[in-house]
Amino acid sequence: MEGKQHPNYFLIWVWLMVLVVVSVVASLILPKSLASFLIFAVAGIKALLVILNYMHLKYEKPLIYAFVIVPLLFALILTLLLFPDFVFHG
Amino acid sequence: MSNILGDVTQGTHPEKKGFWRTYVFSTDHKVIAKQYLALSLFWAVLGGFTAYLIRWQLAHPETAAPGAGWIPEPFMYEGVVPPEFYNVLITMHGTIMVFFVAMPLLLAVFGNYLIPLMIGARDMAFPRLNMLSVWVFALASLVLLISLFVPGGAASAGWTGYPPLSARAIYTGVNWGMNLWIVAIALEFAAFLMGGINFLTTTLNMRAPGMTLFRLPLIVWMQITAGVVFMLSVGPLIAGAVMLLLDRVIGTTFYVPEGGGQPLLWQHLFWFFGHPEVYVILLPALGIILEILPVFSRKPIFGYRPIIYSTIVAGILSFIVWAHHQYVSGIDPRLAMPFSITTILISVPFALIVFAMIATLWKGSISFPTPMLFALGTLGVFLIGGLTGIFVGSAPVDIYFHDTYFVVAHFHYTLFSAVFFGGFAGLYFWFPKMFGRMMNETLGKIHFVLTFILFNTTFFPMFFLGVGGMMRRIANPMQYEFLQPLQPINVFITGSANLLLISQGIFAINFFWSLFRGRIAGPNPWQANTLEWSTSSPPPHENFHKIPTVYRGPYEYSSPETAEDWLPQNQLGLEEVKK
Amino acid sequence: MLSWLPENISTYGGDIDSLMYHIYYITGVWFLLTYGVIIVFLLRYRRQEGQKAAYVRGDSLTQASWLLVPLLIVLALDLWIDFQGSEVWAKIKIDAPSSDLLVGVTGKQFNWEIAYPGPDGKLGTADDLEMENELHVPVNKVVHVILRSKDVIHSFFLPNLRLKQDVMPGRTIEAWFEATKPGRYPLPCAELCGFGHSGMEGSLIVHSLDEYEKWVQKNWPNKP
Amino acid sequence: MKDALNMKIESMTLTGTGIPSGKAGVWCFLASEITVFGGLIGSYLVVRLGSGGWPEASAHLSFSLALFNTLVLLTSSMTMVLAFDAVEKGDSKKLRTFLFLTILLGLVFLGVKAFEYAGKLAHGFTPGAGVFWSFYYGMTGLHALHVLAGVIVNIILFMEALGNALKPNEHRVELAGLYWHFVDIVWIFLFPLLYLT
Ligand code: HEA
Ligand code: HEA
Ligand code: CUA
Ligand SMILES: [Cu+2]
Repeated sequence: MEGKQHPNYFLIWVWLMVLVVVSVVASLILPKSLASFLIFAVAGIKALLVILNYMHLKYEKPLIYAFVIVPLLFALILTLLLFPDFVFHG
Repeated sequence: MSNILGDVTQGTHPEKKGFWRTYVFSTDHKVIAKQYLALSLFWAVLGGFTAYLIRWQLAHPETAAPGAGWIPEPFMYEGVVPPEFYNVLITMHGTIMVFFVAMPLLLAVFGNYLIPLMIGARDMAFPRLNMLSVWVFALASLVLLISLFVPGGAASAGWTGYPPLSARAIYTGVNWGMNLWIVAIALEFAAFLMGGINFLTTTLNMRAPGMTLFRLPLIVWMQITAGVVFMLSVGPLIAGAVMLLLDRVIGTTFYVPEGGGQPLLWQHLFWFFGHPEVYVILLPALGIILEILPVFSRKPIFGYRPIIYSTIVAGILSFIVWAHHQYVSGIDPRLAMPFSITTILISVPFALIVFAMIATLWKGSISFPTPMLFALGTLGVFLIGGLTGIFVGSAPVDIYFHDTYFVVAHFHYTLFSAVFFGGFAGLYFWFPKMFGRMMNETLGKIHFVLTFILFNTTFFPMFFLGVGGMMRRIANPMQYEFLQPLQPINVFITGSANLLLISQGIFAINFFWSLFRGRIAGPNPWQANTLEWSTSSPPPHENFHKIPTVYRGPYEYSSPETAEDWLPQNQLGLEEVKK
Repeated sequence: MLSWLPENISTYGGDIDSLMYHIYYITGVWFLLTYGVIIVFLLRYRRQEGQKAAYVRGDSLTQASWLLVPLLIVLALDLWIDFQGSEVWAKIKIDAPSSDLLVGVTGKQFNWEIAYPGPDGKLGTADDLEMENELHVPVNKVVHVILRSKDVIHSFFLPNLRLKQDVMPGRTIEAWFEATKPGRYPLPCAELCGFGHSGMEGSLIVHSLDEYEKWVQKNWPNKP
Repeated sequence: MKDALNMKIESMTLTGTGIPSGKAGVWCFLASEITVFGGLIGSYLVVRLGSGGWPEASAHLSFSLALFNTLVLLTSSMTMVLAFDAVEKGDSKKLRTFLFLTILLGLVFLGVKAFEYAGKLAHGFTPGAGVFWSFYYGMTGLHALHVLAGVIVNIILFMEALGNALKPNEHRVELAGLYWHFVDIVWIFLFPLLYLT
């Protein structure tokens, strides 16, 4: 491990817990569309927290970022191009 | 098992091992490549046999195929192919040829054998994972073989396995055969995922000193691009295959419209993988000819870097063309046009590679031993395949050509050129390295001439069939009045195909004869530059006595730096000596 | 090669055919060019005693332009093909003309079920007529076909009309054509649909207008 | 001759990326796992958005069990990373404790999942009950298999840690951790996709 930097693992966990509560509360009290938006935003943040801190992506070289971003991009392209056939069809 | 991810640095092996550890459970990439070679040649024979039965049935429907009388009843009736077995035959033919011949031969054999040698490494980054890969592939082979013999028959929904036909046993009568087919393919994917991870990590991390990325031989670039493309495209299909298997086994309704499922979804997932897959097969073959052309024209590759960039561009583009297989399948018509545009644009990077190959010949000093002949054959045949891809790539034209023999001709021109012309080129070229002996030149030349001519007489007429409207995957063209006038072509094709099959016997003879009787090759029979030629033939365990240091790119032929017309990558040149 | 095409009897078939010819000429020229150049190079530069190959790596821009210029031509031709293709595609698939006649075609293992709406012009009403494998239409009329499937995917293929459309279970897909010549034409299934796929075939019968009137009279004698 | 040390020196002179091979390999594997779940989730999204009417079906899912499982899995990610932390600090006692906890949490997750499945099946919500249920079983099932695989890997590491056999291969705790966190991230998305919206 370069430099022995460490995130505070426990603090991250606390944040994760808080965010779970946020999304649960949102799903209970907010109107549907707003809630969905918030919930997925929160899920994204949770994923980022885990990947950056627990998976130490923060400390990795750009190549490893590519290992994450490129497949996500392709999966996204696939999903988007599926929309016309399954979502917008008559 | 637990040590799969151990580095090679921890996995030094003692020199002496028993028979089992040396030839069967070996972690040596060279042995693994040969194991893959044996498996893929086994499957090539079986794939060729299915082609024979297919062709016989098409030319002489409902008559007994000579030499097939021994196949027992539920499959065939005294040599006659019933329609349900015809569907099994094409399914197995496609599956075998693409997944069990093309992939192992082009990726696993050449990738495994060449990558460590060419980058100057002692082995793969994960030798045990590599061994696991070949054994998972062997397991996949076994499962596919078993699937042929289970009650209900083998998979018969085409190699593309479109649901709902493939999703419910009632539509085909096939039950476990189809399930095992899915399992076999999933295992095959697992094997090649392991291979891909290994190729990429090895190339990233294990290069000899001085071997920068832009000094890698092009075939290594092609192999890792193919590996990356494979790894990124196969995921959705793995998910899709899980869904298909669940549909069949526990009754989910992903693809079954009665339960709200979407048959079209499978097509998207399949082709999202399927199209990149054809480049996974093509790229290593192009890599092979890119290695061979400079050696026998004694000239550097023209445009080394542009070729690399084109390869990467083609790899990326290949992810956004997949729906060209679905123009008429009921996708949103507005979607078809963008896909048609990207499809046709992909000809640009491939055109660059083709032009670069041609420019490499310019002002060369060209000789024509067998590997060169097959390399040129690959180029010539692939050109026809690629150009006819433009026809089917144009959406309106594909309305007519889709699912006709025009497509069958197109993909045999591309696949056969990659797999067999490219594969043979590679085998003739690296056989001396792999087995220490030369293959016979005369037999090789005869083999080439026969294969080249007979291939064209077999598959070129299929374009006419397609233009004439003959559908693919029909067991008996004589059932259609409008196809009956085309039947003489079918008879002609079958005749050629049979001769083509027989002429492969020359290769088999040459292969086995040379294995034991061929002329001793010496380390560098072709006077080539890349690192694999700097060690003995066959290379020792762990490849090099001393890891070579690399001073230059792989294609310095006829360089003004030396009087010779070749300058190996690891040889000190004038500049280095001065220093 | 393209003279093997079956006779075209559809209004838009000609567009597809001429697009095919365009591609044929473009690729044909490239084919001859590349093969020609390869063969010339192979003969001209074959190994000769005492002659060393030129050391050309194609690194400099002037050398690379030998790749780039042809590449630009390829790109231009590609775009040209795309452009023409888009027009034809839009004409066939997107701007369909309004229909003179509606028929329902339902694929099932291993037949085409054809439903005529009858005098009221609507499908799914009492005066519908159902037939197996025979599609009767008048000449020079725009026919819309409502495609469905009862089991697996089939493909509605009319070679002479340059029309092919998969039928997808769970979906309704619409296709259209306008036939220009009376006669009897093949209507095979072009998608593997099981052991009876081979031989799944119907026919398209294009009637002249008065013959069609007779056919209608026969099937709906007391048409209002 | 070439002994381990020699090879080690040699391998250090190799040209490379500076990323340890094991790590590069695992990330490479995860890259293709991303497309597996990406494809699956993408399919789910489009099929769901295209057919409307699923919130009713998803209302039958037991939100509380899933919430509990979410907390379990997130916590297990922390214990896993603490196990890795212990490796770095050379504290093998802590390593064993945290590996054990991670395994335990993984098993709890699987147990709850099994309980949840049993309840659904008992209510007649079989995989064939409609495409929502297909996706429900398909997605959670594939995920559960990944959890199971992770548990097995962790058990192997734990056994080795017990006998102190882990010593030369401690970096594998990090690699197993990468995989485990990835599986956790997948669940982070499955939870809202299936249970919350
Ligand atoms: C190795 C295999 C391989 C390769 C390389 C290709 C390459 C290409 N393929 Fe092919 N294809 C298959 C294997 C392959 N294909 C298979 C197996 C199927 C059928 C699957 C099934 O249904 O069972 C298929 C089917 C298929 C279809 C679907 C047809 C249908 O079912 O209706 C289409 C449609 O667009 C297509 C297009 C292309 C194109 C545009 C290329 C391009 O990549 C070609 C690019 C190359 C060139 C164009 C030549 C070099 C360029 C020049 C010399 C410059 C001059 C060119 C121009 C001006 C255009 N292919
Ligand atoms: C790599 C791919 C590949 C290869 C090489 C071939 C080779 C051949 N194929 Fe095909 N084929 C496919 C891939 C391939 N095929 C696919 C994907 C389909 C679609 C399936 C579907 O519709 O689902 C198809 C479909 C297909 C059809 C259409 C069936 C139909 O739609 O009804 C036909 C019909 O003629 C055909 C014929 C042939 C013939 C005659 C050969 C001949 O060229 C075969 C010649 C045989 C060999 C060259 C092997 C010889 C053996 C060796 C070289 C090893 C010997 C050496 C040692 C033992 C040392 N194939
Ligand atoms: Cu119906 Cu083929
Ligand atoms: Cu394709």
